[in-house]
Amino acid sequence: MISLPWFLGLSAVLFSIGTIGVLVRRNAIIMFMSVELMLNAVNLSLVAFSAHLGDIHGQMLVFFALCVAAAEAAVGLAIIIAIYRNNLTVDITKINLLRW
Amino acid sequence: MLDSASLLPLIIALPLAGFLINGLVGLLSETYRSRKTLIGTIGTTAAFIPFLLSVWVFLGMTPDSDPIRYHFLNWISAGDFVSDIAWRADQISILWMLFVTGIGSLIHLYSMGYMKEDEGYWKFFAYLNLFVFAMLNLVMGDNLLLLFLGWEGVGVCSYLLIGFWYQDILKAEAAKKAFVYNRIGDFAFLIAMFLLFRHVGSIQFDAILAGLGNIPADTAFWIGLLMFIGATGKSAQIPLFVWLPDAMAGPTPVSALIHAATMVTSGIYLVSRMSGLYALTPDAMLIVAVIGALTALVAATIALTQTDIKRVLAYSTVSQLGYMFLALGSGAYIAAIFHVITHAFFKACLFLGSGSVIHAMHHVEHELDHHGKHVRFDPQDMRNMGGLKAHMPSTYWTFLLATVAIAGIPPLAGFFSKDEILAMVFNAGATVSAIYYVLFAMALATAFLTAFYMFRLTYGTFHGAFKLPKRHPEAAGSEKYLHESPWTMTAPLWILGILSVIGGFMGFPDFVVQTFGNPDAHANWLHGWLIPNVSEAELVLAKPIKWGILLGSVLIASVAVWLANRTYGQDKTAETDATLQTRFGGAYQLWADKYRVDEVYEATVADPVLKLSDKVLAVFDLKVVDGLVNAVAGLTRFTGSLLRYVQTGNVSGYAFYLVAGVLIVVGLILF
Amino acid sequence: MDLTTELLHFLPAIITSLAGLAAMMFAAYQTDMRTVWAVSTGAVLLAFALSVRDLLGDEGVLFSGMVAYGGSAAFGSMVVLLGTFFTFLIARDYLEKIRHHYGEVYALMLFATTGMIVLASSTDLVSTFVGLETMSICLYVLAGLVKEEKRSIEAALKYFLLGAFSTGFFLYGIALLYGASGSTSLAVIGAVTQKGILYWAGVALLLTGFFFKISAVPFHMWTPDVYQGAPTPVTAYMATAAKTSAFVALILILARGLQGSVAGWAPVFEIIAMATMVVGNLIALAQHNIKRMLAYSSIAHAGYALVGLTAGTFAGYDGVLFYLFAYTLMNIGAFAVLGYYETSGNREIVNLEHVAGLGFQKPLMAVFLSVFLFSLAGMPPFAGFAGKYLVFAAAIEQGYLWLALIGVLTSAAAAFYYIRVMVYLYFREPEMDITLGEAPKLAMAAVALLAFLTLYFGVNPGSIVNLF
Amino acid sequence: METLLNLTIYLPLIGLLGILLVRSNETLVKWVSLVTTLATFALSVPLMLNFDAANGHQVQFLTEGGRFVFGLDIRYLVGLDGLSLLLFMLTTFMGPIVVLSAWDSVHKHAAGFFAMLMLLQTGSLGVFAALDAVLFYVFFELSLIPMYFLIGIWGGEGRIAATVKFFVYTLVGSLIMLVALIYVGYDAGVAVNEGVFTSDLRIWTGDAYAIPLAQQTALFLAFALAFCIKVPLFPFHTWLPFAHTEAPTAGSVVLAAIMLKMGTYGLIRFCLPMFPNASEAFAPMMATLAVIGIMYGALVAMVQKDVKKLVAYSSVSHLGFVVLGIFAMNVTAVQGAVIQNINHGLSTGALFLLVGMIYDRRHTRLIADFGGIASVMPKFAVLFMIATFSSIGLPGLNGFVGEFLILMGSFQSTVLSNIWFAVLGTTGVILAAVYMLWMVQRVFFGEVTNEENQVLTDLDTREVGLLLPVMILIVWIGIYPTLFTGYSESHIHHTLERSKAKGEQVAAAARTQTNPAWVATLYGLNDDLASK
Repeated sequence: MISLPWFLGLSAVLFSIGTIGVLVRRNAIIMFMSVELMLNAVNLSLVAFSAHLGDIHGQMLVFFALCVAAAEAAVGLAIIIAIYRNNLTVDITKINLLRW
Repeated sequence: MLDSASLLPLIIALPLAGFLINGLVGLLSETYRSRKTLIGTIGTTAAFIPFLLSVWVFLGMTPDSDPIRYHFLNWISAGDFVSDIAWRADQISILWMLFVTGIGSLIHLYSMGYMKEDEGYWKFFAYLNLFVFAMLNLVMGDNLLLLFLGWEGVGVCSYLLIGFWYQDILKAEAAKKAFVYNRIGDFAFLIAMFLLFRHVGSIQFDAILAGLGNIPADTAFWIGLLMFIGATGKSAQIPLFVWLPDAMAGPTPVSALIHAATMVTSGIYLVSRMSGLYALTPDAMLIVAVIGALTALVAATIALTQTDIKRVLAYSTVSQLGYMFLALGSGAYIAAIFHVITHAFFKACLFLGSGSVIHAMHHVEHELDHHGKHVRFDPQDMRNMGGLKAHMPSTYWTFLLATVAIAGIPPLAGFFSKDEILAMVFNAGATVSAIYYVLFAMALATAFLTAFYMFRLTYGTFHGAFKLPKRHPEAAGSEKYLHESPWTMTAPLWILGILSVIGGFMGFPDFVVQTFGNPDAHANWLHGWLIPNVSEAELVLAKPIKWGILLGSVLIASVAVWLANRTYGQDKTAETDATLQTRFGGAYQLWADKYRVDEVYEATVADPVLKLSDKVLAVFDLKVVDGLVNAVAGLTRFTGSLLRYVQTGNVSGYAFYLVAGVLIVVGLILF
Repeated sequence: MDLTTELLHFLPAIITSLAGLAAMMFAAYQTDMRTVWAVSTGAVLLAFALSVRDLLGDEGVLFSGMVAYGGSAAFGSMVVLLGTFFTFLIARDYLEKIRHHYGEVYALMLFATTGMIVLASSTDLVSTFVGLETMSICLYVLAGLVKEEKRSIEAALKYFLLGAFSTGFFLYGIALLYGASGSTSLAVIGAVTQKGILYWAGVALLLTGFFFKISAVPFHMWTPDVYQGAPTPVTAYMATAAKTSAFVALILILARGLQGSVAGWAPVFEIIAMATMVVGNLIALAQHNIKRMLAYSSIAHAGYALVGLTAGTFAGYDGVLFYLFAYTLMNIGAFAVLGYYETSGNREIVNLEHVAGLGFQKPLMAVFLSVFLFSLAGMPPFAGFAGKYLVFAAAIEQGYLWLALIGVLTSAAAAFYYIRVMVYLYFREPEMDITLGEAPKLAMAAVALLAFLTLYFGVNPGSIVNLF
Repeated sequence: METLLNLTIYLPLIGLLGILLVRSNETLVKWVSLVTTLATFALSVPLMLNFDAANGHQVQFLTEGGRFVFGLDIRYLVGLDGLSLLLFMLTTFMGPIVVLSAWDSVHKHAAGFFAMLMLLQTGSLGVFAALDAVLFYVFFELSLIPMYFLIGIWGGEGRIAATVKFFVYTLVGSLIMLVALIYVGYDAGVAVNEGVFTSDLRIWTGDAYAIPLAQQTALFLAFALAFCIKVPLFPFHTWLPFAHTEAPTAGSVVLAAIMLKMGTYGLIRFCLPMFPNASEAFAPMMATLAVIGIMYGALVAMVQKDVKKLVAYSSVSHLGFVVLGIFAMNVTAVQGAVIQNINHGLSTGALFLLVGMIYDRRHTRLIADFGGIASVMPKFAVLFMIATFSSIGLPGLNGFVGEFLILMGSFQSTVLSNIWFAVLGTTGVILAAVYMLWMVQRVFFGEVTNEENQVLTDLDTREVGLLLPVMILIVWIGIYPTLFTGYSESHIHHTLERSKAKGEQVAAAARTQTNPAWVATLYGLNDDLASK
């Protein structure tokens, strides 16, 4: 039986990886993937908590989170495609008409 | 029997009415302005009726009758400060009322002739009435504040009248100068008033006299000094005397009325009003006396060198006023007031005479123009004159009488007043402090100079030959254009001339009578009239000394006249001036340059202040005070324009800040 | 409480969502978008009326404590719906002008509105999360509405990436709180007694999620770009309705879930509020693009609202609620006039220089704009002043004098850039010959109404404040 | 009467609506605004006549509205007392004059111009009538908006910088005051209003409520700052010359005659009764600034080349007198300050009107461009001279009464306890004569050098007509000020007495507990103890 801290630790690590991914990568799609990773990391800890507490709400929230992630994926990819159509690149450092 | 009290408002109101009628109607209606006789008549009556009323009031008074009071309205009252508009006629003020209105109306009459040709005629009479109104408030005011109202009022009138021909910027300049110098005096006057109120709790004259006890000695000194400084402004004493000679820019009747007879004596009025206060502080009195004596001497020396006929008279006025202050400083209030009156007579006469001369010279100028000879000369410069006595006898004789009077030749008016002053100064030397002996000497010197330069003036103007043709060849034969002035001008001359002959007898020295007749007779009417109302110094001199002083002053005057006759008679004015110049050299130059006082003030006060304001303060205001404000605003905007560049437009940058924010928040909450 | 009454209480959200579906259907089959517009607007109006009724009624919770009704929740929904309504009024003509008048726009806005209502009335972190995301996802799309326009789509991308990113933290916060309290219900969370590291970390992350949505410094970076890039009506919508709902949700969470630990979070709010007011206003000073300037100003306004929250008292919350209400009125108004200028000029009008001298060309619009700007600057007698007054008062009552002082000083600086717009409108001579077309009746009416309300609630704020 | 008062305040707004209705027709616009302002004045006269001067310290014609916001005691409270009545009347009195002054000179967007004047009128009237601090603040700020546009749209060359500076500068001050105001509101609420925030001035200045020393200091400074910027007191005056110079005539007149008075009014209304100890402790500082202002303003005025700027700086000097009077804190001086408020409004207002008239003719205000005007425009010259003499404080005209009372009072003041304030202040009397008469001399006297001035036409009936009432008042107040001071006398008396009592009570309370060192030194608690 693996105790709660291990799950939390893992999810924290995954979350951090996701965060760093967002910070260091320049490709919009990769950044988005990292965000997904963060969300799933959170899901992990949610499930862990839920199991630990023997309470169903956590897992319920996970399902919502998954749906939201899916929806975001749909919208996000669409936006990224539109960006590519306009700029022929998805490198976000090149996309800075709006600034200052 | 008319109740005198109810006359006071009338005396005040009439000149004001005259001012309003002539001023407003004249301002609004062209046609009215051309009705000069009407305007003149209104103006003159507005001054003359008050004179009659004053006489009436005067007749109703006795030396120890209570002041007649009329309370018009409660003027200012705030907290514990209260001041009414209320007029009083007492033994002191009635004298001023009489000669202000009397001489005033004479000069109004004179002006009807003198200003005939001027298009500002209506304005002139309006101003004159306004002046009479203000002057009456000055002398009739029942409290210091109303006195101050008149005080400033006459200042404004003098401003308006000096600058009467304002198209000439120099005249306007002179007007401003007069006002500003007066304001400097008023500054001191105000402070004195504040101090007085602080200790007495009122500015009503009787209350002040009653409360004099509460004033500590040193404060009394300061009040006395400050009031005197105020007086030096109005009465053109050192150090504020420089405005009066320039004030001659005004029309001559103005010089006669305001700058010789009445306004300039208000300083003496103020001090004698406050005689009770000055009695508390001998130091202040000494200062008054010293300043007076100095002014008298200094002005006399300057007068000696002037060639402008009116300037000579102006400096002589300053010098005579100095005499009066010397008297005040010696506790001789009565003598001072006596001299004020006699001086009003003969100096007014002299000024009007000079006006008549200038009038004639102007006429010559016009006639020459008329005959196609355009000669430009200064009609006031006595070097262009001479020999006028033949052409304008009335002017000459009256002028001569006044000159003799001012020279102090018995039995004319000037002699008595001057002699009384000398006696009192000597008396002060004996009783108060030896310094007064020095002042006495200065006074004698002044007496000598006065007689001397006055006869210089008379000779230069009326005797010898008409010098204009000599100086301007194309003006040859112009003397035929000289003529006597109209009766409106000569009549006042004669009246004043006669007054300067007989005026002295109102103060005929007691001791003279006592020597020859009844040993305790009282011939000095004025003395009897005023003695209950001023804190006059005791005259302790022995009869012989009095006689000595009397004869001495007569001697000095006669010597001066004889000397003047020898040097200036027979047309030797220019030569004598030249010889004097060589004789006294630097000193003479200094006199001619009026001791360069104006220049000194210019350099030490006016210029520095202007420079300070212009180069320092005005810049400081824009650069520093406002600069700071702008700096704050600028800094804010600058910070903003820097901060905006944090917004690079790069998403990962944003994400970075976001994470940083998260860490900060978490950190703040956890630790 | 039986289901039907619960549903009745929840009617505003239901109506908007159904209307959203309907709009989508119409958009698919209908060619005339104006009918779509009419239907959606009608629906919003109806929902608005219901939320007002709800506001006047009693308070309570629905669906076993998932969402609240009445009170501040109802007020939140009311303001949101008001914002949506006015957005619709100005959107139609704007979108027609730029030829992007799709029915989907209304559908998306209605869905977003639904999300906002849920968010603004949620008393359970689950519903908070769902509402927030429903709102956000729709807004991502709306921001990129004009997909040919580089700026618009760039705005969408930035908004999306950062939004999703912050969602991660937000969700993590929820998870930790859940772990710490054993429940997602605010009631339970509020009752937590032993507050360990999990709890506080959860609170912190949860707040960051909100700070992002209300664009508080330093989570504000997306705001200027997105506001500038998005089509003006959408910007207005985001700046008002979205922000309001987020604030109301935050208030619900603070009041119901975290009131016990004020001492813990108040300092954070204090600092964030300070930073937000200063940064927002200072950068706005340096802007020449009016829309971007308003974006920064909206950041600053979030700062002022945060001052009210910092107080951590109900007076403060009420103050914030009124502030949001006032802010919605004047900000939509300002954006509406801006949108009119953008679309009706014979050449593009985006910078201050462009509006030079326009004040006298279309006087009425300019006057209204001035009203909104003065109100934004917090000048009496407009609603903006009353709002500022209430939040500052709450802060001062709690002794946050320095915060209030910085608040007023920054708003003095703010006054500078607001009145600068009027300097150009009225005081400068026109630099380039710009002629404005007639104002669309509808937008005109909307603006006039907004101006009136701005004035009315400035003179008589009590009429609304006394409701909650 | 209450209704009449409210009507007076809001009538201009009705007029504003009227103007908007007829905005296309300029003449109609003018007439509407003229009628409105005249009616406003007419309505206000009965107020003055029915005002019970003997009880001037009590609020009269009081309207007491309900709370604006639930839970905060902010009410609609308007009424008049001895202090506000005079300024209220001055405002209504200047209304028609201002409108007439713009009759022929404003054609660009006339409707807007007069609408702004109307708004300004209501704002100013509200400021003086408000008896609730928040309400006061609202009107205080409201009056900024129209002035901002008046200067900005109808002003001169540098109008934009001038108006922005005016707006932001005064706003900074009043916003800081707002914080202090809210603080006092809660403090008073806790102290005397069952913990409910209150901004009722009667409570604030009442005997029941007193502010401890430490708070008084900060609050006094906050309030004083706002008002000193408005007055403006040196060194916060720099916005004034620009605003005055750039503003259109009507603007400068209202600015000088009414808006600046809001500052001095506020000082008397708030600072003296609410912060007695602080006012007393800071009186020397304020008086110093005031005296600096008097001399500094005069000296800078002396070297101005623009007539309007000169008059503007003279305002700095004159208002220095007012502030000096206020902080002398005795009846004489404060009465002087009150009446000087009116006087400055009249004389400086008149001067700005006159400058405006010559500007309309010559389109320049530079002294150098004139000279010898007196011979071309006699009526103009006469009126200008009267205004000048009034402004340099000639006895018999209004200016003297105020200045004299202020100086006399501050000389006797126990609070300032140093005659030098008054003495130095009195130098202003000299300087005023110098700069005004020098300007007059250069503008009016001498030959007409510039032939452009030869053709100037003298004032027409309208111009003389609008100046005449001012001139009449100038003389009237000069000769019979008692009529006017009578209204404020009892109010000033009570204010000073009560604040003195309150101050002693606060100080006594402070002595019983330990205070921070700076408080003890600032309010001289220790030396008092030593003397006891």
